[in-house]
Amino acid sequence: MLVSLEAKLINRKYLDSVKELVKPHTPQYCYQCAKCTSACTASKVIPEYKPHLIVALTRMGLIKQLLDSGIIWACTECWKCGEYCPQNVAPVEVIIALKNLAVASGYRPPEDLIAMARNVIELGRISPPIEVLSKEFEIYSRESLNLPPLVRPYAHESMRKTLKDLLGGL
Amino acid sequence: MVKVLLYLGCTIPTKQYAYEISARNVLPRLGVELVEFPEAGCCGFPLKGINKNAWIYMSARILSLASMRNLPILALCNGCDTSLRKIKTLLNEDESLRKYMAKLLANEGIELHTDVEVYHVVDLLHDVVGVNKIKELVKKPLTGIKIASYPGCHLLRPSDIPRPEDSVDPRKFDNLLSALGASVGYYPDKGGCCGATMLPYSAKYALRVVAGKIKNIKEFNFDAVSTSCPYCMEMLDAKQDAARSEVGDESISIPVFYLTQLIGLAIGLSPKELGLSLNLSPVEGVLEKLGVSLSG
Amino acid sequence: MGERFEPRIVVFACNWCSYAGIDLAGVSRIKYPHNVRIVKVMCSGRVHPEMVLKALVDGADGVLITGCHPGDCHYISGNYKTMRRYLLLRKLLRQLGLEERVRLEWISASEGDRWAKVATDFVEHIRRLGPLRLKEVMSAE
Amino acid sequence: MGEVRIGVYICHCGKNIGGVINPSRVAEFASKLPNVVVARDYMYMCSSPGQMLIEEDIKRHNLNRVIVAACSPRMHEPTFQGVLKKAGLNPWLLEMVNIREHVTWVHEDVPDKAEEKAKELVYAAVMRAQHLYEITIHRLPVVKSALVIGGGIAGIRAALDLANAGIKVYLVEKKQSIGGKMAQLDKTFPTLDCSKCILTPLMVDVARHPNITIYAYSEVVDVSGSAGDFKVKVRLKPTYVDWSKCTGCGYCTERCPARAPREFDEGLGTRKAIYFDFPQAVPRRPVIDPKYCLWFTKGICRACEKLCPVGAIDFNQKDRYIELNVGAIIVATGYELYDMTKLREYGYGKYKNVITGLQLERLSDADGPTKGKIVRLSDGKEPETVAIVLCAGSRDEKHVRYCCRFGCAAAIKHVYYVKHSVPEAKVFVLYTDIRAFGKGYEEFYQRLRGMDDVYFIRGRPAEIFEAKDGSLIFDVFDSNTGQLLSIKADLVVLESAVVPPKDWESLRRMLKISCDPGGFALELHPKLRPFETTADGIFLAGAIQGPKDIPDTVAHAAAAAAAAIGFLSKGEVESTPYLAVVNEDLCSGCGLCASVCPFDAIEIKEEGGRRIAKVNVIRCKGCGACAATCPSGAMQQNYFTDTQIVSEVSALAGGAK
Repeated sequence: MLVSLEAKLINRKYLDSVKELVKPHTPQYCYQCAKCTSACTASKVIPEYKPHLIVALTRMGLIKQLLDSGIIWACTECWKCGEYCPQNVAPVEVIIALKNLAVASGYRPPEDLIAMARNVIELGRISPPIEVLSKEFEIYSRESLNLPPLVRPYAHESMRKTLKDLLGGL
Repeated sequence: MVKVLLYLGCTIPTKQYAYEISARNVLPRLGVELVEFPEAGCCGFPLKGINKNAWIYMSARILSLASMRNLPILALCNGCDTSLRKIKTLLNEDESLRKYMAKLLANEGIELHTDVEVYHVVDLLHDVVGVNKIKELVKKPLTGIKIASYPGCHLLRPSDIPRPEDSVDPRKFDNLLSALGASVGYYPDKGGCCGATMLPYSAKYALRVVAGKIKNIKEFNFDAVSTSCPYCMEMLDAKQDAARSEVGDESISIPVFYLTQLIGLAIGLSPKELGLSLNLSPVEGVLEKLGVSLSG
Repeated sequence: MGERFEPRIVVFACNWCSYAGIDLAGVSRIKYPHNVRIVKVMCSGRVHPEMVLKALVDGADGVLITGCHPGDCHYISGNYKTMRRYLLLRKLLRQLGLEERVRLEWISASEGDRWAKVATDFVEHIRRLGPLRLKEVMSAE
Repeated sequence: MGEVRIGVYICHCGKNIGGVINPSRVAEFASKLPNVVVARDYMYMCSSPGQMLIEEDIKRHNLNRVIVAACSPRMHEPTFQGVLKKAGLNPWLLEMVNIREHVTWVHEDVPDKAEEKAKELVYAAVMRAQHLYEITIHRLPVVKSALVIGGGIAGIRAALDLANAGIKVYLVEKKQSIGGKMAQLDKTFPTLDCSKCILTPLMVDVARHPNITIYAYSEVVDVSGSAGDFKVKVRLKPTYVDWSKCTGCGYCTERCPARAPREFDEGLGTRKAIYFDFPQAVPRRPVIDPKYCLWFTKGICRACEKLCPVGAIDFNQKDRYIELNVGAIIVATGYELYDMTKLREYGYGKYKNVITGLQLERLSDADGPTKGKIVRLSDGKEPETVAIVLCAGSRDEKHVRYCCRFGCAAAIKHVYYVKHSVPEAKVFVLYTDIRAFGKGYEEFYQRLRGMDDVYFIRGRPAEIFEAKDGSLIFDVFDSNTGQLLSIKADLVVLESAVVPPKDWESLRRMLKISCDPGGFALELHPKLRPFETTADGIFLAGAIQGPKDIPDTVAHAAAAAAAAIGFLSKGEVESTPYLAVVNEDLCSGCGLCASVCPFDAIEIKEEGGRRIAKVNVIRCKGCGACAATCPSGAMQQNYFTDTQIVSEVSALAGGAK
């Protein structure tokens, strides 16, 4: 498919907000050696996931098609790309910025992540304490294991408010 | 004796109980006094994809709460450790970010402070408690068991902030295992990733990551794996069966222990004191070699 | 709101390192505030304390002396002399309450980016201090 | 000089200046300043019509000061000084104003402020120009000899060129033999001639040349004096062999029982404790390595002493020092490989079968540790698969920022080595860009990529791991095919980044020349004067100015030699225009000036019953430290008098009226 580099595709606003979010890393310095993809955990199991391509699309301003695909959520945040990038571009930082941008522009992150975020807002943790099964199918809980009960975080009410503001209308 | 705030994070106190149990029973015996830190919630690590500032805010909160207690933080989870150290660095380097966070926290009566020491179990035991001290306490050495240390990504990277382990050549974890009498060794990609963060995107692919890891370790003839991260444990241990079926390879089977569990076994604690019945991987063989049984 | 205060800053730059470094900022198109005015000398060791005082008296809000990094002086030890002279000058400036107005910085021929940072920082620093107006004070007396 | 008559010229420099500020308005402003007779602007002042314009103005308006506001004086000051000279004016009546590098190139976002700044700079120049005066240049004779530091191909070529031009040359080499890195290479790209076959005849020429004296196993420890008259102290390290007696028969090196790692083989092979660097060594005189010699380590043996037919062994030798007097110095100290253990993700130093390109040269060389067989270092087996990694540490913000300039061509050559030694081997070349820029390089690249089982993969491995059998496994994303490839290789060759030699920094400080951000010697101009330095009489040859391949090194060295020959054959050197000058009426003879002079250029002399400072125009380099120290203002510096500087400072501090 031919991609036309029209003004609406090269969306400077997107690019500028990514640049702002990833400072002091500079995605424009990328020279496509793809060392990031050679290192990438996700690339080894998801062939279409390529950090160097994400950086290339980002610096071209072709961010919309990237966000539409949802591929950015496959990143395991293992930070290998950031560690080895010869130009200090740190693709992982670019990808985190893109995720933020996606959410801010109305894209929906994976449902499990939304659930975690809601729990953090409401309970202060990504999940309530759950009951677990041992190998012998015995059920254990914090109580039965004699672990102290969990309490809400300090100043939970105000934290809840701040977090809701930051995380938007999830 | 070193006194620290026991910072549990999210996964450990809601799901990975074995880590909490073993840490609570083992660490005091090594001279680490654990002080409860119940008012600390999530470090924000899972939120950074949605909003980076939410992540920074949550960690800034923990750092500030800890500095009110005037004690160092002990993070059990790799994710928490990375968050706290990374955000500490960010806030110390970026004046405007610091001002912004200070304002958010001031709304809820918290004064922003970042001058607090952060430890993870691995560097606390290796650098503060010391390998020799641990060696002295060993009653049942893990002789003859070859254990693969699995430090996990966020013990090592990003290396531009202070990390518990060396990013390319992690040694501390192995030094601790050696102190227990176990044999250790090289295997490719020791600093590799368990794939846990990929779970919300795709469980299928995340399971393939962990299957690959276990295959790798088995090729180098290890008897067991040890980790110090609840996410890695969740992937390597709890999801081991699922990973095996996902790739259809029966050889994917290996016992997985928390570092704290292995230390506990070596200093003579019972499986119950270490929550060992909660490990879902086949740990029985190793326990048998050590002459302990799950029920005992 | 009045207009933003635009400080007037005189910079002494040695020919071999600092002047070349400042040129490099130009060649690399690295932007920095326009407030700096460069006076070229062959070596920072040529800068007499009286020249610094003269700049302040005649209307400069700040003075920056720049030279080669220690050990790199084209004339072997000129920058060490500058450093010693600068320390003495600071003592005098302290008594006059002017020590914040004068700085000594090392800029090598390859540090165009560092020069831009030094210039930006110093202009901001002087801007925070506000105008000096020594000239007005002196002429009023 | 009577009435001051100033001409002011504002250059547009095309759009470089004219695109940001309005030069006509600046000229208009200048025309109203004190003693300005004429003020003009022009598109390119440095062009010949531009120069002519000034020259004609000088004559027509009887100008005796000229101000040119244009680019940096570091660029065109000599050009415009030439114009003054041509028009019969002393060149030091010129004043340049830098409105390009210091104004329009850095303030283009605020054009109004830029123009205001340009005007103020011109104003300050006019105020300063009132106090300019004619400066006399003194001329001094030069010593017609040269020192070449470093005996690699650059030093060899420079030394031969100088010597052939009739100049006495001293060649100082820190190792036992001259030859440098080129001697370690098996073959050279793109022609694949045997490296030593083309190098050793030149080494022999150097040894035989009546105008060249080699000081091998020696190092420069002090440099004083100045262009045309340097005094250089050289340390001759103890070789424990009296080279004047030694005939180079080599019997000692054959019979010595002690072995040491062979530096020439990059640590792979071994040599004796008494050794030549390599068989064709020049000079053919061995040295004893006291770190491994049994006499020095255990107090036994002395076999060499007993066996030497001419009694040349001398265990009591100490450091010896000689002093050389030369007119010019050529720096040809070459490069070193970046320490590959720092690129930790590739495991060099940890995995036996990860080697550097230079180590592969040694494996491929018939004189190397494997007699020319390429093998795995872990078990000596022939490799079935070899991976060559380019840009190992180069173009990397965490390691070396710049390109090594020969890794690509070397890698292509290394493909040839492997295929030549093990024809059935598979070779993977992992590149980011193939920069085959030199003459014949692209053709060479084409030839090699046409070979069977040679795979050029556009990608860079991130982490290399060791498999159980000692081979290496890694993943690399190939952007040509869009595939992530998993590769298992028996041998990994790293084409390492290139850095200046470790001991270069101290020599650089002795020579008082600047360095670039990579630490290499800074040339006078990157394009126009790449083999000269800011220090007169000191020239650069080869990779010490920046990484170079052999053809470029040789061209650079020959150019440096030509520049040095030009400098030496002029027969005289000019004093600096920025001389210290004494107003003898004011001088009290206190001697403070002499105490701060770094060049011993000032003496306090008795004259007419009082003490007066006297400046030696040969030694004075024009730093002005004395002028800044003089308590009475008697000591001044040409072109930078107190009055000149203060009038400029005062004008800049007060702003244009």
